[in-house]
Amino acid sequence: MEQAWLIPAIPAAAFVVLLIAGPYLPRRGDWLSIAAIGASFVLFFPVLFDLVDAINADHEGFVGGVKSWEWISFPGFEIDLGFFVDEITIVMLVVVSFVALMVQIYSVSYMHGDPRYGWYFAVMSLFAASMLTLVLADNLLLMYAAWEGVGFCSFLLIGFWWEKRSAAEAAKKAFVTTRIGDVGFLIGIIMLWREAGTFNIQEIIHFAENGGYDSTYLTAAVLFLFMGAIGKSGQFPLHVWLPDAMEGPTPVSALIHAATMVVAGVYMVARMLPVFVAADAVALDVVTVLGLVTVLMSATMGLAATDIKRVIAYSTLNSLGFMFVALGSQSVTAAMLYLFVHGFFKSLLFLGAGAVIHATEKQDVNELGGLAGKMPVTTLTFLLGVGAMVGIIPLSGFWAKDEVLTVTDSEQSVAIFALVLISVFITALYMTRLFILTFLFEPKDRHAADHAHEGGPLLTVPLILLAIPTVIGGLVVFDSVGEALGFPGGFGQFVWLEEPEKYKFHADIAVMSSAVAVAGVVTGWIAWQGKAELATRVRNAMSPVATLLSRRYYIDDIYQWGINNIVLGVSTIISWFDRVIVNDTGVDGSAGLSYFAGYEIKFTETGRLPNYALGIAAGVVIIGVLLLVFEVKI
Amino acid sequence: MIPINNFLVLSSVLFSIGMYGVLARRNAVLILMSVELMLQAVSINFITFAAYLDPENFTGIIFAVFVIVIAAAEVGLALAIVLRLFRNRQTANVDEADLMKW
Amino acid sequence: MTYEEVIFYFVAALVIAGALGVVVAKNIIHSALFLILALMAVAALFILLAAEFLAIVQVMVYGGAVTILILFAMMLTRVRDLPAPRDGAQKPFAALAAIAFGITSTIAVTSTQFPGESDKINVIAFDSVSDALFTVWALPFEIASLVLIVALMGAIILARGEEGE
Amino acid sequence: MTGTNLDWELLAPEFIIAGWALAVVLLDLFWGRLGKEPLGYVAAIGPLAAAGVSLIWVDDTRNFGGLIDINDYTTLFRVFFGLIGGFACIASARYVRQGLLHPGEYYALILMTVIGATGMAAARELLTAYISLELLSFSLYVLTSYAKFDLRSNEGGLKYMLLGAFSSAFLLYGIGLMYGVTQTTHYDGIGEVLSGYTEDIEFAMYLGLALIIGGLGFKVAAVPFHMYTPDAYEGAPLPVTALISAISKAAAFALMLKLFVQAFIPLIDDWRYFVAGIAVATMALGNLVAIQQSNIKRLLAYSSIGQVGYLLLGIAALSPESASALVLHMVGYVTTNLAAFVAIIVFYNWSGREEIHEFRGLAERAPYLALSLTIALFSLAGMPLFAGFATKFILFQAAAQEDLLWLAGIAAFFSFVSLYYYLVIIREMYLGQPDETTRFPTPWLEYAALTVLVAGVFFVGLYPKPLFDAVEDSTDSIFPPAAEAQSVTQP
Amino acid sequence: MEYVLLSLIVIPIACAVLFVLVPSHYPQVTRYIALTGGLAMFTLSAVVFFVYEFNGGSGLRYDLQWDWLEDVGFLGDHGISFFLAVDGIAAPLVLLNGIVILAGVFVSWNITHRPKDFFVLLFLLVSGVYGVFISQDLFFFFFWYEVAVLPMYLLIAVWGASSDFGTFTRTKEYGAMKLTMMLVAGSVLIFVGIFATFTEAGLGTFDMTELRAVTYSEDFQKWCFPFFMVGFGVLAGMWPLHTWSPDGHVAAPTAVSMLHAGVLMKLGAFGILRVGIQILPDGAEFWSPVLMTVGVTGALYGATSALTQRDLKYMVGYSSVSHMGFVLMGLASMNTIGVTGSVLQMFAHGVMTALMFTNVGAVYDQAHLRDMTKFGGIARVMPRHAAFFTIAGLSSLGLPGLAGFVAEFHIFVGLFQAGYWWAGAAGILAAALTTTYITRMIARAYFGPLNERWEGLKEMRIGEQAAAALLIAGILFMGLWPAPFVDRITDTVQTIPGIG
Repeated sequence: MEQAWLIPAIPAAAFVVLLIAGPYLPRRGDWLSIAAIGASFVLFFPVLFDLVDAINADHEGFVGGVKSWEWISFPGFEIDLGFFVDEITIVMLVVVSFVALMVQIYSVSYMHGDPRYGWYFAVMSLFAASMLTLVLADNLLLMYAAWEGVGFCSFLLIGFWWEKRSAAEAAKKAFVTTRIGDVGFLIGIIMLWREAGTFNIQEIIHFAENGGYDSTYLTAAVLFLFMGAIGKSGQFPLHVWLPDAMEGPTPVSALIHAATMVVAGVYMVARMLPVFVAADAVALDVVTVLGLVTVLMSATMGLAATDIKRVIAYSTLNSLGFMFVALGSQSVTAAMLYLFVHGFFKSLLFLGAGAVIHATEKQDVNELGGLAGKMPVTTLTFLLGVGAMVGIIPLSGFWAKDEVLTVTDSEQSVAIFALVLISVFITALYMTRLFILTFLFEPKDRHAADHAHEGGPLLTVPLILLAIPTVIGGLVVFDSVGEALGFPGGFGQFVWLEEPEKYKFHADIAVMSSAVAVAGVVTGWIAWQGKAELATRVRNAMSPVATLLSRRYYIDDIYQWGINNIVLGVSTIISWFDRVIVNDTGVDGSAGLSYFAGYEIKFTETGRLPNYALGIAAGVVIIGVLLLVFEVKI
Repeated sequence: MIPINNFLVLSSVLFSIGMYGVLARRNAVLILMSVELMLQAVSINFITFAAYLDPENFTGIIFAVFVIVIAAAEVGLALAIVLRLFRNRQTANVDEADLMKW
Repeated sequence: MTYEEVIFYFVAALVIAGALGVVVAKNIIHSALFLILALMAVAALFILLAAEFLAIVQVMVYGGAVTILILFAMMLTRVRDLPAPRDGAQKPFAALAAIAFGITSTIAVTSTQFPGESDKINVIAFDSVSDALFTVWALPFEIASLVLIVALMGAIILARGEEGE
Repeated sequence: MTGTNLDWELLAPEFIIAGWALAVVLLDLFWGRLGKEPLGYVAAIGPLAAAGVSLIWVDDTRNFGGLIDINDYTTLFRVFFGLIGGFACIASARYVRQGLLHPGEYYALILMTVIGATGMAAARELLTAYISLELLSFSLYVLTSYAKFDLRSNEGGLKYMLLGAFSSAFLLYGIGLMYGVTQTTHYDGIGEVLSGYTEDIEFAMYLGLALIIGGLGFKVAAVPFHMYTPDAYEGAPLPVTALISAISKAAAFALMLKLFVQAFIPLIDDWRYFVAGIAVATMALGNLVAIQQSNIKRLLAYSSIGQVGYLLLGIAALSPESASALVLHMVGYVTTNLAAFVAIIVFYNWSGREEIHEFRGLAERAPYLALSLTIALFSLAGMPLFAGFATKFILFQAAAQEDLLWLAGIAAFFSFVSLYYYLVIIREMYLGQPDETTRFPTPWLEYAALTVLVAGVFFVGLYPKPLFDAVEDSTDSIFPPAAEAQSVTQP
Repeated sequence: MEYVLLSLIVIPIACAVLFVLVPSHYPQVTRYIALTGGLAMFTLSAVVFFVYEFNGGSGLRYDLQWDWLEDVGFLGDHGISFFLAVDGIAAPLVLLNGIVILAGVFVSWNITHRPKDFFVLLFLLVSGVYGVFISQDLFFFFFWYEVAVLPMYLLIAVWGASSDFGTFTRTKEYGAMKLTMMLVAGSVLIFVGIFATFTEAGLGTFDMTELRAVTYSEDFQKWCFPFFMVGFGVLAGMWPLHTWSPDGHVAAPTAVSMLHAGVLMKLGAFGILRVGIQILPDGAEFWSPVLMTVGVTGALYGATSALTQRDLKYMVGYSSVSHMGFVLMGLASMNTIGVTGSVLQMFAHGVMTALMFTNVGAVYDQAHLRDMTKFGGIARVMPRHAAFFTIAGLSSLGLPGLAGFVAEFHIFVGLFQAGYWWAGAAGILAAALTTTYITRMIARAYFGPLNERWEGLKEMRIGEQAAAALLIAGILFMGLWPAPFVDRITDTVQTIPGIG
């Protein structure tokens, strides 16, 4: 258990080896990267068992440091690098290590033949190391460090094919946008530190729960903290980078932009939720509202998107919003449950999409279709993923969505609940659309469809392995399942905020949501079946709305306009100011003034002797007169 | 008895006249003559002070001797330079010697 | 007013007249002649001050050497052939400076009570002057001789015509 | 003045120089075969020997006839002026061969300036000081106009001479008034009277003071008495320009310092701010106008005016500390300036050019020359490693000690301004493309002199302790014992 | 051990003398001397840094004091002494200088235009920098300070490059002249401050340890501190006196830019700390809001300006202004964490900006162009170069694990602790702006399709790679294991009165 630090350390070591020796290793070292993440995944189990043992031994809950090193220390300031494992960590840990393993295995085939194949695995290792550090960090600073680390890996991987201009731009956009959120995150961290005197998460929580912070101050601090989550987890208004991030290789999208990195924000808020609770209510309201806005916005945008990966990206945003709504409702259980299952089914969807792209080299749904027959495994697993996303019982997504709806119903107003329900409908609608357009009916591009075929086992096995938790993952809500696995109970018994949440099946909500979801699926089927005549008609009838959606509510355009005209405008003005006013006027001007003064004064030197003599005489007379006037004491 | 101030005032007037001459005239020789007037004023001053106030050491007298000597030498040397100027540019007018300025 | 004073004012008038003549005369030869007048008058003043030795020096050095030198120089520079040099625009400033200095210095000397001031002009013996000059002041005397040598050397070098002139 | 000691042997160095001057003239006259150039090197022996001989009186305190002090102050300046004279002769040699007539007299006049300058520094009495000053000035008038057929030399000499006479008249009038109120021309006598002055003598005293400041201001080239300087510098033959900038300025300051310390220090509160004002005007004008110059001699003339402003700082802040700082800076400055001039002379001898833009590419044609000149210019600008930094720092600090921090600040500012025009020259040398690429020949003797001077610049800049000790001994010797005792108690 | 410090100053000067003596037709000999000297300095710097002993107390180690001028003029015992010592603040900066000069020698390997003169001036500059860091005497502090500034003019004007930006031009002469003049103008103020301090203390000594022990009147501190603040601030690139810096960098040759931005600008901030804050703590306290304001302004202003710069050197130059703004902010926080961060930032910025200039120089040497919009995709032909530049950029934008983060984080924490909320927030925002221009530069110049024009570009020379590797080692060292730095710095900072 104390060796939990090995979990991130192994991939980190792999990264260093790959970076230095990668080009000289057989197969450019992909096996090393996979072996490293595999080792991490394996190491997850002893950690889990230790934790479970600890919980079983003491039902008061488990709180404990695993290992920590002093990094910086002087009186008044200490930073330790420490690792910490609790139930929330475990949930995240399993998602990260498992999905990472799957994705890396998948990548061996997917990335085969890429000129930067070795580099890809090196960065993947670095990402794994950073992400695992983020998960295990016992203090906010280390978390922040890892947070930036994953952001940087994301930058590198989005821009993996940097020869494409769009990839380069997307990488930049992603990095910069998340950094904006990180501004707030860092401010929040320092604000929390300032009063508590520590970066340790548990100590801060303890401090906050004991009322150590002034509540307004704390509210401000947690809202800043939340900014980090907004950036990282793509919440409105910083969601713009995630769809563009699909420029990266698809396995990357699956790992980073679906299962792991983007949920870091959720994870962080979940970790810090006691602090959020201790702050004014407005803090959690902000979380809820922004989550909800994101949910609705992304769901509607998903309706209009045509790129297969972008649609899934919108669905990711959608899911993330869902998690924040759960967190806003003070339910760690619901949020983490959703996070848990989402990691599996979303990466499944991405990998499925990747398989499609791999097979057809197309990713616009308008050019796909009719692949069901050619790629049965992909189609089937993809369908499972879609089902989970839509929330079809008994797939994992259903249970998680049900938890979220339940807490929303109990904690939030009816309006919010209704809006969430509407989003469920829209989700069902566009997921159905996606599936239909991609796999069913006539291929739009026959040539591509003809050449499509199922990938090798390295592609399909991960799909299948991911499909398993997608199907059954949700069952962890049941106490009996949990107990069977050796846990004290179901998910709610395992991960909770104030007291264990025993899973109760709310039939009314389940029925309601299932009905809405099915309605969505059916509507979608009707609209997009065959030649999608209904959908086309609706689109034509509501073309302004369609345009609005396909232009992503113009938010990107507004930002772009703002950057071009305001930020760069200010920058241009300042550069101009710097050169013309500060430098040419202020600096050169004062130099010029001296120069000019010298130029004027030099004409006193007329070259004529009598003038010189006059100078001497005047000087003497003036000194004499002044001396007499000032010094003679009469 | 002549009050000491008579001599001193005369000297200062003479000095001022000489000064005017230096400042107002353009001919090098005239300027030189004006300087001589100033030096005469200086001599008067020295001798006056020596005669009225310092009969034991009479430094002023000695000083006046040297002033006269130096003044004479000055005239000689300055005229040589003026002559040189005239040879080189056919003028003794100091205004026109403004090759170097600024 | 004692007779000495009368003589003083007379001589002083000559000095001033001569000096003014030097600085205002249009013709440079006239200026030179006025200079002689002024110098001789000053020599007379020296006699009034009981400094006969200096009066003699004055007459010999100035009346003899200096004025002759000046006249020679004027002839050599053929001042007659040249247009009369105009007095430039600086004249008012020159007058201003001179008057300012005159007033200042006059006020200064008249407002001053020189220590040990007496109306008596002390006669300083010829021989004591020469004694002092060759004993106490021997060093300045030596240096003055160097000054004269330098002036002489300089005058010769600068004034003498060179080959090709 | 009974019992006056006239120990003529005390004046041995001056006799040596005077005799040597005569010998040089005669040598030139009777042994023309020696040639113009070697004559310069021969002439240099005189002042150098005199400098050596004067070391006999180190730590001695005697005087000659009450007129001349033979103490450390005198010894310092004897050595200093002797060295300047020697270097001037060496630096002149080639130049004289190329462009001047009458070499014997030329060197004799240089030697005369050394005597005059020494007299100014050594005098403890105004008459001697005045006569020495005239000896120096007369020699320089002649030397300035020495290039007989050069209109500029002629013009410079004329201006220098006539204005010099004019300002001498002011100086003399001032001395006369001072004599009137004190009945003595001895510095210490004047100081004694002034320290207990009454209202009776105030008017004449202050007017005399103003006139003396004016007269000496001309000799040191302080604004507004400076105007002849650029013309005289530009007109004079190059080695003479070097000599004027070095010896005339140093001697005038030596005189001024001693006079002010011994005679006028009781009135320090009265004249301090006038001198400070003149100092400000001087450094402002000198440095600002120097930026505008295109002729290197004229530029150095203005830069030397600027330097005078700094030196006046030491007078304005008169105290035992600032006096030694003043002399230290003066020595450093003169050494540096001589180095700069020697470099320029070498350049001129070879190329016959003296415009700044004509220094283009010197670094490629004569690297050592360019390097030396660069070092000298940086030192003039007050950059470290070189003399200028250390001595300026000490001088300005000395002024700041006397509540003249603002003045020190202004001085530092203008010293910064001066960097600009020095850099302009350096830029020409290192950045410009030379018109021709031929290398300069190496004039060994001049380079040796230059090396000695540059070494001096480094020495003063890096280890000023010996020099500063010597300077302090010398300035201590001019301060009245009371002031000296006071200075000991001060930290 | 004290002779190590002495040799830090002596070695570069000795090398400079050797360069002068080597005939100019043996450039290779010159280079190897430079390399030997660089290695020696690097080694000794590392020794100084690592063998630093902790003892709190006076904060000085390895002191060596030789009287230079004493008991003359206004000077008393130890009036001016050649007093060398390191303390915790100086130790990292000495290391920095060692790293940068060695890297500078590597980078300058291929200088063909008068290499001898170049190395003479470069080493002279280095000796000045060392002198400033280890002098404990105010006179020599200032002495070496000026020595460090002095060679800049020629280094830039002779070996630099003029640029035409279409709407305006910046010649190397202009850049060099402006740089020199502005820096010397700053030293005028320092000059005045030193005079005033010395006079006020009335001890007759320039020994800073003694000057620090004096309690100066509050009024004096208040009027005197700005002289040091602004005077040193010029060299620290303090807004609005920073314009010499970008223009100077644009004109300067690579190694000079490296030393200049990497080390020389630190002298300014170091001076504010060493002279300003340590001697006049009350004055610093009084003026800290002003210092804070200009620091924040500089940080934001520099970052914003860098956003639209197309010239790589301008971008790096403005980023230096921005980062030096952080340094000033840290100093102005007047608490241990902030000041520690400030010193850390000096080191971090030093290695990072030197690395950036190494890279810019490498590409400029081949392409003779620095306009990033004209490049594109050159990561393909110069992958290592791209990687190095990216690392520098990441450090600059404060990516954890690299030096920049450690430093900036300390500064921000210090600011928040001191109650400068707005400044802390603005600083973090400036770091975000840094991200923007760094990624923009990377996306523009290195990513995207390869412009055919640049297909002929080759990877950086081996010397440049060595330099980059060395600098990256510095970045990683501090980024991953900052404790040695922090321990040394706080060892001294905590003893400074007035710093809470």
